[in-house]
Amino acid sequence: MQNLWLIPALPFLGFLINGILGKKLPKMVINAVAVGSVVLSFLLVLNIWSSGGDLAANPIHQHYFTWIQSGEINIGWDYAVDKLTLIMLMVVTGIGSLIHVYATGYMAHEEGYYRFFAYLNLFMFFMLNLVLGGNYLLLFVGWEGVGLCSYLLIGFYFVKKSASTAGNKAFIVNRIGDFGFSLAMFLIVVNFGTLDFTKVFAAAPGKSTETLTAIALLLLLGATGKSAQIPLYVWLPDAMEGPTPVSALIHAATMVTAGVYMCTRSAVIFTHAPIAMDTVAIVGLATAVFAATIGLTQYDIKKVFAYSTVSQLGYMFLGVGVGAFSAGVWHLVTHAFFKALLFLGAGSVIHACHHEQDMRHMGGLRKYTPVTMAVLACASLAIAGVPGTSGFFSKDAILTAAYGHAPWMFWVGVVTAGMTAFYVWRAFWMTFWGEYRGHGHPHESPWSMLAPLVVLAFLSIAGGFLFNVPKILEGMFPAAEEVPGESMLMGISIAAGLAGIAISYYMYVVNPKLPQRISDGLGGIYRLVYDKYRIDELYDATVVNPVITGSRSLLWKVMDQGVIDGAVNGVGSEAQLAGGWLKMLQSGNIRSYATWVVLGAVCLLILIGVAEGVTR
Amino acid sequence: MAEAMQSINLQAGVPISWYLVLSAVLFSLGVAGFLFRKSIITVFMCIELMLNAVNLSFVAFANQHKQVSGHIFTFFVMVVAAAEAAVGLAIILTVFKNRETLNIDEINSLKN
Amino acid sequence: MDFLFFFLFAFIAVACAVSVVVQKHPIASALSLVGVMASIAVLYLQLGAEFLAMAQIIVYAGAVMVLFIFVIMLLNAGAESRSGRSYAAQLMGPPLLVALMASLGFAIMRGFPGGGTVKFDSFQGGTAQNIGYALFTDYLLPFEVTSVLILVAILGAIVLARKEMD
Amino acid sequence: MNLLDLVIALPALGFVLALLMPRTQENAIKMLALGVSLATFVLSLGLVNGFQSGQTGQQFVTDNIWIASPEIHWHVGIDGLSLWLVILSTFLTPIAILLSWKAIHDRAKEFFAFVLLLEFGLVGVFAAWDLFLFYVFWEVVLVPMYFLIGIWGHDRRIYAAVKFFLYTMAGSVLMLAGIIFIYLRVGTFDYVQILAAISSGHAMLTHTEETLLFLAFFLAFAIKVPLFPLHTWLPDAHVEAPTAGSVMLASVMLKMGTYGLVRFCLPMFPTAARENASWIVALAIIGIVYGGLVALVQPNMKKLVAYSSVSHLGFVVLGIFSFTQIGLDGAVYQMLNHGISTGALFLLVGFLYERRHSLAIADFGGVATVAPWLSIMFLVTTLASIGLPTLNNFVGEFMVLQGSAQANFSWTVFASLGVIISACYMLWMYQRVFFGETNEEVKHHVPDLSLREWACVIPLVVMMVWMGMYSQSFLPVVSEANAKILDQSKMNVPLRVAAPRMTEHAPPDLSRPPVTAAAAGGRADAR
Repeated sequence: MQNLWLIPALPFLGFLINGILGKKLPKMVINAVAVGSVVLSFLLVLNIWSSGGDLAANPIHQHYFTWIQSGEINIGWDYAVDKLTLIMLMVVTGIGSLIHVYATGYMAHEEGYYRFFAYLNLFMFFMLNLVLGGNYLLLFVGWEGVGLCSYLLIGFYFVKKSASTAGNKAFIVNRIGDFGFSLAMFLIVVNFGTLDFTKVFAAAPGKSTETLTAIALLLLLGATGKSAQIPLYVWLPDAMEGPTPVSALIHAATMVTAGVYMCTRSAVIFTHAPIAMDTVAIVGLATAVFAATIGLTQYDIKKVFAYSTVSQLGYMFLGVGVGAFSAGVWHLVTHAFFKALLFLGAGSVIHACHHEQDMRHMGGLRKYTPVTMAVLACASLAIAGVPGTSGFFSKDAILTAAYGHAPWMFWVGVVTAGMTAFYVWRAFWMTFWGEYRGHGHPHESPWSMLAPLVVLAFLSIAGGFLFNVPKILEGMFPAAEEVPGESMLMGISIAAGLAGIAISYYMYVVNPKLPQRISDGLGGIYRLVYDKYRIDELYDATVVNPVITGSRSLLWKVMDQGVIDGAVNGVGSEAQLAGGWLKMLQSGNIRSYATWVVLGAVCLLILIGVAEGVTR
Repeated sequence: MAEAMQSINLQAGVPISWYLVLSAVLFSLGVAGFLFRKSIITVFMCIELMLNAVNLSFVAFANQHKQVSGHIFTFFVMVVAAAEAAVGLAIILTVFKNRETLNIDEINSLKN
Repeated sequence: MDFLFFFLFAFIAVACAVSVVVQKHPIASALSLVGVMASIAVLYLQLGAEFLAMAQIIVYAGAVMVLFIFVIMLLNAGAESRSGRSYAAQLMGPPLLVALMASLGFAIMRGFPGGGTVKFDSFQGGTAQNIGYALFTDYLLPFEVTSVLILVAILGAIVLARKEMD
Repeated sequence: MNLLDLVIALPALGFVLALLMPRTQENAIKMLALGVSLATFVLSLGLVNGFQSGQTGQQFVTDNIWIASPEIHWHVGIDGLSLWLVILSTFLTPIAILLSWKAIHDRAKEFFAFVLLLEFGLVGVFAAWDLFLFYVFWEVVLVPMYFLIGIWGHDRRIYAAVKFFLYTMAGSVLMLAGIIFIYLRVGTFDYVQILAAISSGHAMLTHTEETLLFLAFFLAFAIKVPLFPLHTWLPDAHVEAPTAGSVMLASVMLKMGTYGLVRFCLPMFPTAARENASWIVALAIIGIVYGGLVALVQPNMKKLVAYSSVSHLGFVVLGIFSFTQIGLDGAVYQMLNHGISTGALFLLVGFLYERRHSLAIADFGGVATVAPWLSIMFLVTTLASIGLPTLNNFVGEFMVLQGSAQANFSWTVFASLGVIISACYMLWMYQRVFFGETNEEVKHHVPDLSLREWACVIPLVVMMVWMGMYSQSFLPVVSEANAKILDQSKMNVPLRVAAPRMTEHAPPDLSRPPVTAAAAGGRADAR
């Protein structure tokens, strides 16, 4: 496979065509360009998958041109493919293709159809850049680029203020993460003199632990931004303002997992920095629990899944943090399947209910949308970790590794797994069981939307067998420690998942009055959780508002206009005072001026005379 | 001064400095006219007077150094004076047309 | 003889110059100025500048002064009005003039204590031939530039004096 | 008379021609100005073509005596540092002319003449190799800009113009004093000879003299840049200036300051530059953060962009005084980037002003609905300005921050905050102007881009992408020139450790034992 550049170039071409000419093109052409370019990329990836058997020994590395060159620092536009990249490529292009197909149906009646697909293709371009990049800077290109597309797509309905605000929030919070990422890059260059993955990783073991810890922690800051971890997770729930296919593709399956990919990619650095590893694990675990509790209380179906995404990403970080990199990536892949499916299914539900997102106005949809219900059931089983489904394998791998690292992490993870199963199934029951509580007549979605769902449903169930990631990645990462009593741990986590499902069934189908009583009983705590712990308000009060009011009143009005300008104008008014006296001389009368000239001439003459006298 | 007067030989000719003194006197008179007269035309004539005074000193120096350069300078001054007279008088005409006055004290738009 | 000549025309020149300054009517000033110029022309002759003497008569006393008189008559300029004042000129003018004259005189006396003397016919370098030779060899470029200057002056005068500015 | 002389002379010629044309022929004057500036641009491309990389020192040199006593030369030439700045000037002038096509109604003749005069001065500043000639061009630039602001500006134009003039004059007078001092000491205004004299020790500057001279030059340049506490003239000047004035001011004129720092302050006063680097960098970083924070709360688009310039140019100064190859390269590249992207921002803000006759952000909203292409172009420019990879500013900012990280990592940490803040203020403004409901005024008065406006925007956008994607078209010659300047500025200073250690947070080692010895030696020789 010689032309790696074609893989991102094709969606980029699609972006150019649809972006520039899209307004005048018929929908058929737009579809063909948008979907076709991504599917072609997918085929190219498949080609590598099938032909490049020995990637572990001979990773593909292609250099196209020098991007930045100064002194001894040389950063090229390089694409590289190894096993890890290949898995990411499969996920990105594969799920990307499915979601593109889905979107042709979902977005059919939207204004700015071409714009949507142009953005989507641009996203594919940047995402592929992210995973293909052969050095940190190129990864960063994709990293920022997907952030841009996320911004554009969240703010797709830009007339709505909440949408554009959510877009801004996403971009800016990501920027804070990127601040860490870029600092990490600077440190890498200072210490390694290069950003190429191969060179950096080859040299990393020889560097001091402090250096590597600093780099790893800064990288982690970057990852928390992109992958919505504590403390920078706040943008992701708001990002649900975007169209649902976007939520599925960007905010569930691909972009948000970039942080996990980046940490996995930097495994060498992380493994040599134990403190950073522990931090990753704790951040991941904390996020998983924290987001899961919020997920328990939400009524907006997309918000539920959004918090679920945050929580699942926390799992992946937990996996990375405890050293089970391949398990983290495995969960990344399976999560991409079932979470994309959850979102797309949710999209189908929303579509069916005439753009209603509140689950309290749904219910009983199993009669109207049987296919959607079936596929969502698959996804919900997978995320709950029911044995045999894809989610089971990856989640179990992570939890086992966590037990090997520190048993308390395992127990927290199990509780989270239970909560996950509970809130996902809660959403399922509220949507499909009971009586329809909404308006209008719900209707099943067109086949262009359902077909991708079916494919994804298959993958959600069977993905664990089809993509045995730890086996594929064998040898890339240090092997996880053997954990005694593995089957018992497995049993515990399965039990937690099943318990979650059962409780949700009891609370929302058997005894629907119960949840209300529980929430009333909890009172203030429930409100706090329902309001997402008021973290947004906290950030507003401690960071955003002080910065804005401080900048306005202190820096601008006092400092800039008061102190600095005041000082300058003070000098100016002194000069004006002196000028006032001198102004008297400027009478405008020629004869007065002439008198001054004569005075000057006489003075000069006398001066010359004095000078003469002195010299003689 | 008195010593200088005594040392003058009447047969030797007029001392060069006398010409210069005459030039200085004429120049000062020109300045006086410039300062005290109010008619713009008279002021202008006083300028010509000053130029002539300076010319006289040029020619006197040329005589002393027996060189023609001083004459050339005077020649150029004349040329410039002629040009200046033409432009200056045209300006006076325009000013008069606009302001209806020749009194320089009333032509003070340099201020403000 | 030279002395007599010098004193006579110096006296005329100074007298006419005083007249230029003190006459109230511009036309009288102008005529007095002609007198100054004519007497200076005579002094030029004495200094051996025959070409300049003629030029002085023709250009100054002739052309320039005629121009002045034209303008005076065109504008029908009468005796100057008494309005307007310049405190600076009135207060500082007289002492300044005295100081100017004193310092000039001092400079001349100090700078040329002995000096040379001037006799009629003592210098014959000022003929038209000599001047012409100098003008067209050493001073060719300034001379040519002068023509541009005059052209500009003519154009400027025309533009300024045109009836309507548009 | 080589190509460079021609590039300098052509705008001057155009200036004279424009003045000679009758003022009624407005269109002919515009065409003339556009034609001359385009021709200059095309000629200047010849400079790129003929520029020999790999040669140190300046090229396209003309060195004739201009004024005999004191001996001042018409000594012009370009090296890798000035090459792109010259191109930037010639590139932006036609755009500035084109964008004023409809906006300027009264005194069009003088306006376009002044723009050409401005170009003349700018190209001259970057090409001059004689200190006095440099000073002359430096002041030549001041005059047309003063009038552009003062005559064609908005309501408070006189205040802004005078403020602009006084600030810059205050600095440049000190510089003139410095130039004269150097002349008296070295006996020439020729920069090459001065550098030679200084590096060989013949100039015999004492430590105090060198510091004072450095400060004199530095102040002039820092005001122009403008560095943090000296920046308050900039927002006023920008807000009041006509669009073309803002574009030229932000894009090219501010670069005169940073160019001067690199060209003169570093090589001529290496010791003083290094000794004073720490507080200058501190000011630069304060400027980065401060400019960003103040920009955040501006209610006026032009003021916002102006404060963002303060922030961006802080990066340039930071890169210069990091004294690293990559930092200096990045600083120079950032000058060009800022010229392109901020120029484009002012241009687009100008377009909005022409439509809505307001600069207040609050008067807009929902522009994206009625003028999609305008919004897209604005978005691209915004993204370039906040340093999105693949667009130009990213490359420059990355290099600058990398350079400062090599000098002192804590600098980078603080300066990087500016990158976050820039996203905040630009996107917030973008949201308020372009997104949301379209108000009635906007709906009726804001059409999409016209053909002429496209012609202004497209070259800039193309450059943003080009410079962001393929910096190798520009950087190699810059690197060569900077390597030489760094070399000159290393004189008398102990070489710093080549591979910096990450853990050290102390300022770079600035002790300078060899200086006094070398200077004293030089003095002894001379006597």
